[in-house]
Amino acid sequence: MLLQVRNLRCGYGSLEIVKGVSLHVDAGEIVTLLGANGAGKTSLLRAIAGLLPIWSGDIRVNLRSVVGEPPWTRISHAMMLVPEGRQLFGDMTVWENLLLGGYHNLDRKRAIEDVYERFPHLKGRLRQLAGTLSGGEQQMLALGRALVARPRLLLLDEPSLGLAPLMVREVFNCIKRLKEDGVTVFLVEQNAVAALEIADRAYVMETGEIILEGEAADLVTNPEVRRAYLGKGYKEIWE
Amino acid sequence: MALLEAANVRQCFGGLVALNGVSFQVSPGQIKAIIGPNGAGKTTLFNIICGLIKPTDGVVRMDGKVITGLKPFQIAALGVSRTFQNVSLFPHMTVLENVLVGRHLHGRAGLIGCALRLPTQRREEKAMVEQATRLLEEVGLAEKARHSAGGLSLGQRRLVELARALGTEPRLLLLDEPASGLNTKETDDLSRTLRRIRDRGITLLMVEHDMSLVMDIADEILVLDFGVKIAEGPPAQVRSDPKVIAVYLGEKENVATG
Amino acid sequence: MNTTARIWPRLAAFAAAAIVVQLSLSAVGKVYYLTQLTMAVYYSIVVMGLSLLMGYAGQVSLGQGAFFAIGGYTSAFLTTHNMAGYRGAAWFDLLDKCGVIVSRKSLYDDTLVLTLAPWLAFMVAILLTVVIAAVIGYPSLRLRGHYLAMATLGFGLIIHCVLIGSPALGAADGITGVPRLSVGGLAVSGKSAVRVQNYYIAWAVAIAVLVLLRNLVESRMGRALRAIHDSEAAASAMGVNTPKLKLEVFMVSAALAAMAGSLLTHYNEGIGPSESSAFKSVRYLALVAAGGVANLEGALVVSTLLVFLSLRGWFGTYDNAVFGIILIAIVALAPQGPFRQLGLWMGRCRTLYKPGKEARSGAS
Amino acid sequence: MYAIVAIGFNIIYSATGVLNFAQGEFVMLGGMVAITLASFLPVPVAVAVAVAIVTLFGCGLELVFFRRLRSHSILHMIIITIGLSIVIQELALHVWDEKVRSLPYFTGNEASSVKLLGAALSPQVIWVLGTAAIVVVLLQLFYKRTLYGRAMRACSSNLEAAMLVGINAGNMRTAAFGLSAGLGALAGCVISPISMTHYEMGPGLAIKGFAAAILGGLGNPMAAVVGGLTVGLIEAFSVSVIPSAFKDVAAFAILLAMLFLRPHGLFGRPSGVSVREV
Amino acid sequence: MKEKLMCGIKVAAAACIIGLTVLTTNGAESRTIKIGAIFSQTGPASFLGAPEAKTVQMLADQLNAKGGVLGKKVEVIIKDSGGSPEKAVSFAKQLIDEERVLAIIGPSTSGETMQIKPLCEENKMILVSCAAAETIVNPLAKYVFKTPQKDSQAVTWIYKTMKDMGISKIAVLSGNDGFGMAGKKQLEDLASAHGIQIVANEVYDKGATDLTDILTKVKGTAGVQAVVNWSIVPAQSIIAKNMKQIGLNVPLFQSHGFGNLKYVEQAGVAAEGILFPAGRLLVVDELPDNHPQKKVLAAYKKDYETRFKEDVSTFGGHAYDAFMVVIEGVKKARSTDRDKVRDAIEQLKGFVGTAGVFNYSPTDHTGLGLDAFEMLTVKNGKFAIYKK
Repeated sequence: MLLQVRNLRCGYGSLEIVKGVSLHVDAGEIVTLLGANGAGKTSLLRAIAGLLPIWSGDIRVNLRSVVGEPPWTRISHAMMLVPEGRQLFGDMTVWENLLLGGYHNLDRKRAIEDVYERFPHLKGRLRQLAGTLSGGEQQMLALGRALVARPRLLLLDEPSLGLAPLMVREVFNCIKRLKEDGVTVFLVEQNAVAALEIADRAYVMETGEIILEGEAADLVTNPEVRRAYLGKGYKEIWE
Repeated sequence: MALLEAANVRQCFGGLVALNGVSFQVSPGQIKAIIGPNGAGKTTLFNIICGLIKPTDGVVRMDGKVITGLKPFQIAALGVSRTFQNVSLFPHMTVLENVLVGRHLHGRAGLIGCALRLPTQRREEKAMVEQATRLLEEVGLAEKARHSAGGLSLGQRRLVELARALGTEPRLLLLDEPASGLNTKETDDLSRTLRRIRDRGITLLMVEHDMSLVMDIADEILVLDFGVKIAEGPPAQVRSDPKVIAVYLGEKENVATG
Repeated sequence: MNTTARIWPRLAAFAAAAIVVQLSLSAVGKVYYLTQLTMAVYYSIVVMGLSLLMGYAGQVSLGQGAFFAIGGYTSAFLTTHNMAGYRGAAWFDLLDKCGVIVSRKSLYDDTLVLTLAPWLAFMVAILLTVVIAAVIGYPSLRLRGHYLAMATLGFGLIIHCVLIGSPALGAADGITGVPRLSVGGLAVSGKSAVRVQNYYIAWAVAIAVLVLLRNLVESRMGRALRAIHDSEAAASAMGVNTPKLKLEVFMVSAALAAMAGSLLTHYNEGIGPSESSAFKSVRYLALVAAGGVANLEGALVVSTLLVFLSLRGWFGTYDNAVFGIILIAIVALAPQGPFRQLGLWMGRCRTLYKPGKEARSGAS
Repeated sequence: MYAIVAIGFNIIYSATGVLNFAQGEFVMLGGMVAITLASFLPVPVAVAVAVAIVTLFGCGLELVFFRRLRSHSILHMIIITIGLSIVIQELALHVWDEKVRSLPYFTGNEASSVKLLGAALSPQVIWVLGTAAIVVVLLQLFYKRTLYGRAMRACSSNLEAAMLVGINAGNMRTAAFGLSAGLGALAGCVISPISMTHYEMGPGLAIKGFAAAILGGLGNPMAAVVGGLTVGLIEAFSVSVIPSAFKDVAAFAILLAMLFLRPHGLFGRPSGVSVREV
Repeated sequence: MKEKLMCGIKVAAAACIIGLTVLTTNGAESRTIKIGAIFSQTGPASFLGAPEAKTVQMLADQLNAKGGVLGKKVEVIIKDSGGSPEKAVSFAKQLIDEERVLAIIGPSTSGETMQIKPLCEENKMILVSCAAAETIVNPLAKYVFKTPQKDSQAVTWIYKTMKDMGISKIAVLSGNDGFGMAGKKQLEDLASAHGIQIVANEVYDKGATDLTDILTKVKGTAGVQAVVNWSIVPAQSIIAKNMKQIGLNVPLFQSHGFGNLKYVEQAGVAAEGILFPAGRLLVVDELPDNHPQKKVLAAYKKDYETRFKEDVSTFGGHAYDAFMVVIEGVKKARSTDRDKVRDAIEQLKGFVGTAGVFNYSPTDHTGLGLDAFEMLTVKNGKFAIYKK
């Protein structure tokens, strides 16, 4: 088990957002976490990455608890989060963004070369400021920056957000390739169909709790998934 | 005549186009819902309507009067009130005080009158407290009036925010994802409450993800994707629109072929 | 909201405390402590004003000392500037006819001094300060955080430079020989004969200010103010005219500073440019912080005490350092303010002993 | 001279979002420590050691007062840096005393002057200008060419993302304080022969440095230098227009005007400064 | 109920602290003579107040070691005003009402002195100020004296020297503090009487660190034969340096505030040739042995420098004079009755202080004549008496 979350509770102020979530990700898997807006997915990811202090529960990476450790130590557990909305260093160049991705990777030159290979698109824009890239390019760069650190576990928060359909496809293809390269992916998505298409397993979250989990292939047809997205009585509406 | 009218509203943040020429109308007395995937520009649209941001291009009219460029409090005075996606209560104040802030527009007492507690101010204050209490009763939170707003559950916060927005006696109420984070029962209650509000003659414009709620109570639905209006019409018409289904549930075919 | 019931016990407590302090000091023959207490109470009015601005409206000002000085200097200038030379000028005659010109003999020789009546000067002082506050506040309050602090600090320094550089205002020496301010049978004056009377005048003014501010905070306007502090966007969406309200509160706090400045100038019979120094403004900030940022009573109590001790020379050459340390200590140890922090600790202790009861946090 | 102080503001502000009201105190401390050391060390060594000591002091300050804070609200930051400013001043008063001190001139003496483009300049002025220039160039190199410098920029650009790629934001913050303190100390040393060192010199320098930083636009060392020079020039120029007693008023008036009209500086881009933004 | 409790706690806390102050303040003892002192030990005027406070403390110790005066020990209560007038007022009231001191020495600055002048006059409290401004003793207040030389006398000295040097057109520079402004006024008032023409007149910030701009302006003014600078530290040294740097090579006159060797050190070689009027404390070694002040000055200098390990300054000297004037008054009156002491001080004649020989009279509460000054110059980094 590469990532294990047990009974995690956290929130903002006195407001509890994540209410006792347990889940796990095994090495080599793509696991996706689905859920409607406000279900607490992003909060959960932020807690795992150490950006949000947790109230109780346990987070283990490679069986070692990382609770209480500051966010910048996560990379020493070979874990990397690509946050929602890309969060690039907008006033720095593409190359500098990649370089900083490998802040702790002494072999960063090679790693950056590998990223060029993966996203040939970026190579032509090394001197450009990251903030001036298009949405799709930014997502590529965000992924690339994370990969320079050579993580074994990659957390992705809504990588398809705000992307044109063509770009969404490219991003998901890329995630599939990552799996082939041995990177474990924990994917939070609202684009359920696309996510389930590439995932091995999936969890469905609603109002801070996991309400459903299982093999991705099973969940595609599970009416509960749609319910979580579209509210009760989806049937009358959509079919 | 339309109560609210947006004409060709465009909004760019840096190089990013959040809204690209959106036009629509809201008729008096209807419940209109705006749906669309994350990042479609729904909240941006709300922020433009209530004056928090000024659109790059286009105008919004209330009763035919252009309101783009007005300050939020001026727009509020014209009868537009709103709730926020992330519930923006005043956490350091009590529930009652939160609703009382909603009554702000309908008070007259100025700084000096307040400081001196003039009789008119006291009468006004008493009336305001009564009205606020009534609003809280309406949303079923009267017994929490003296609790700190920071300590409520999400559902209760949404209700307080609703009561606060109603306190301004709006003609148009903007609701930003009122059901997000609510459980099924709470959502049911909400839908009843919203209908009641509509029946009182208040026009509702809401952004919502919960399709069942939307389909249930909306008179008209506007679908946004990438800042562009892709469909508009009554629920029955929208739900059968293939473009809407594709956008909302994901581009299945594309991924499969990719 | 039954605000009346909440205000009166506090008032009674303050009034009672004031009386108890006076009686006990008189009883032990240390009545002269009242002099510094009176001064301290006046200063606490500035602090309450700043507490309103900082704690309730969430705006920082490092220009309170300047407002204090503008108020004090205006009073001092108008009540000491000899207008005998203007006799015959139309405006002077008009003022004279209105009965607002007073005459007195100079302190050292027999020259006749004609000045504006102190009460009118007092009014003018407050009015002028409010106007200046409006002019400076209008652009300043669009800024936030550090920028607002720097802007008000810059304004304070300008006033300081102007006061020090203006010979008409006594330059570095300030203005002396300010007469007493008398209204009805009461006079604001530092003479030892009227010490007790003045002690109560100061408390009366301070408590009145406290009542007014309390009323304000717990009214329509006060709620709007606190709403701005929590979320400016939401307050605005509820129809609160945020820029106007912030400006008004800025003006109120300036007016209070000016009032205190004017009264203290009459009490001390003079004023010097050090009142407008940046350090004075910082000291007010420290006192607000020490009182608990949004805590008017705390501000009154703490500032009265600390200023009293400072004026007694208790801190010796460490006077400034004490206020610096207070600033640091408050932020580091009790960012909610000492009273609230104390309340939290007490609450925690209570839960330790009575595990069944849940502690209410942040109550005070 | 204001330029170096302005740069100091920039470093801490961009790395931590804190405007350090105690920036001027670093300058004062640098001068004071160097003067004390100069009594038994050669001047260059004394300056070097002083800069090192103040750098450590800056780091220590961050570790002790900022690292552990529970609240990082702007109000609290303002309060605590003002508090530090006062306490450091008072400390300096009690450690040294109220006397005005100065370092000897690095080259030449009090009366020597160098003709430059028709204007007579003290050789120390050349030192100051030279130091400022070198500091700016080195800083640019540091920021633009080294990994550590880039990491510092990353922190100011997007703190959360910086933490996610593994940059220890806490250490960056400490380093920023140290760097800014060290630069302040260096400034304090080079200007000491000209304008002397006094325990109360900090706040005045700080606010003028801030004016310079604002003039240039916060977050840009190059602009800070231009801002610093501009403030100095305007001050000098103002003497011929208004009574020189009000020279400082001119500087502060510029500060206010800038804040009111263009808070993002002459060269900066508008960003989270004014209220009208969502 | 809870509110009431909190209020009760606050009130109790307030009462406790006030009670504490009451307890910790000692009751008055009649066996000692209490003298109050208000000095600006910290703050912008600390360069005045700090040596003053040290001096007074030292003198009191010395006096008590010798058995005091009239058989009573002297107790000095020193308050640090930080240069703030309102604190000076507060302290003066304390010293008058509570401590019931015999006399108040200080304050250091004229601004503070002016604030408490009426207070002392009304309460019949002897005030011996260490500040220089003329307004302290003019208009004359019955109970208010001062020890520093008058600005007008210093100015007279400067103008006289100028006349001897054949200078008639000068530039006047002054700092924007009380000292600078007072000097500026005297310079302006007395100029015409001495046939001097002020062709440039500038005021600068007292904390200024670079005065090149102003001096450039002066240099551009036609016919300037000398510069008079009236300010306190650090501008005094800066002006000397800047003048040399921009090549403004006319004589520089400074005020009597230049009275500390430190300032010379700071100006370095630029200080050479500066002219300024001052008391003889600074040139005590040059004085002939038979000079009346020699003994007093040498003793004070030696005592101060051995005890505090720092150079003596004229400011400390003012406090020396103020303290000794009060003690002399007590000795002469053979009483600690305040009015008698006041009368005695007013009649004090031929008292040798650091600033000169004091001769007070009912019309002169400064007590010093023109002879209190000596024109000094800087020679080889040391003060020396200027000889034509």
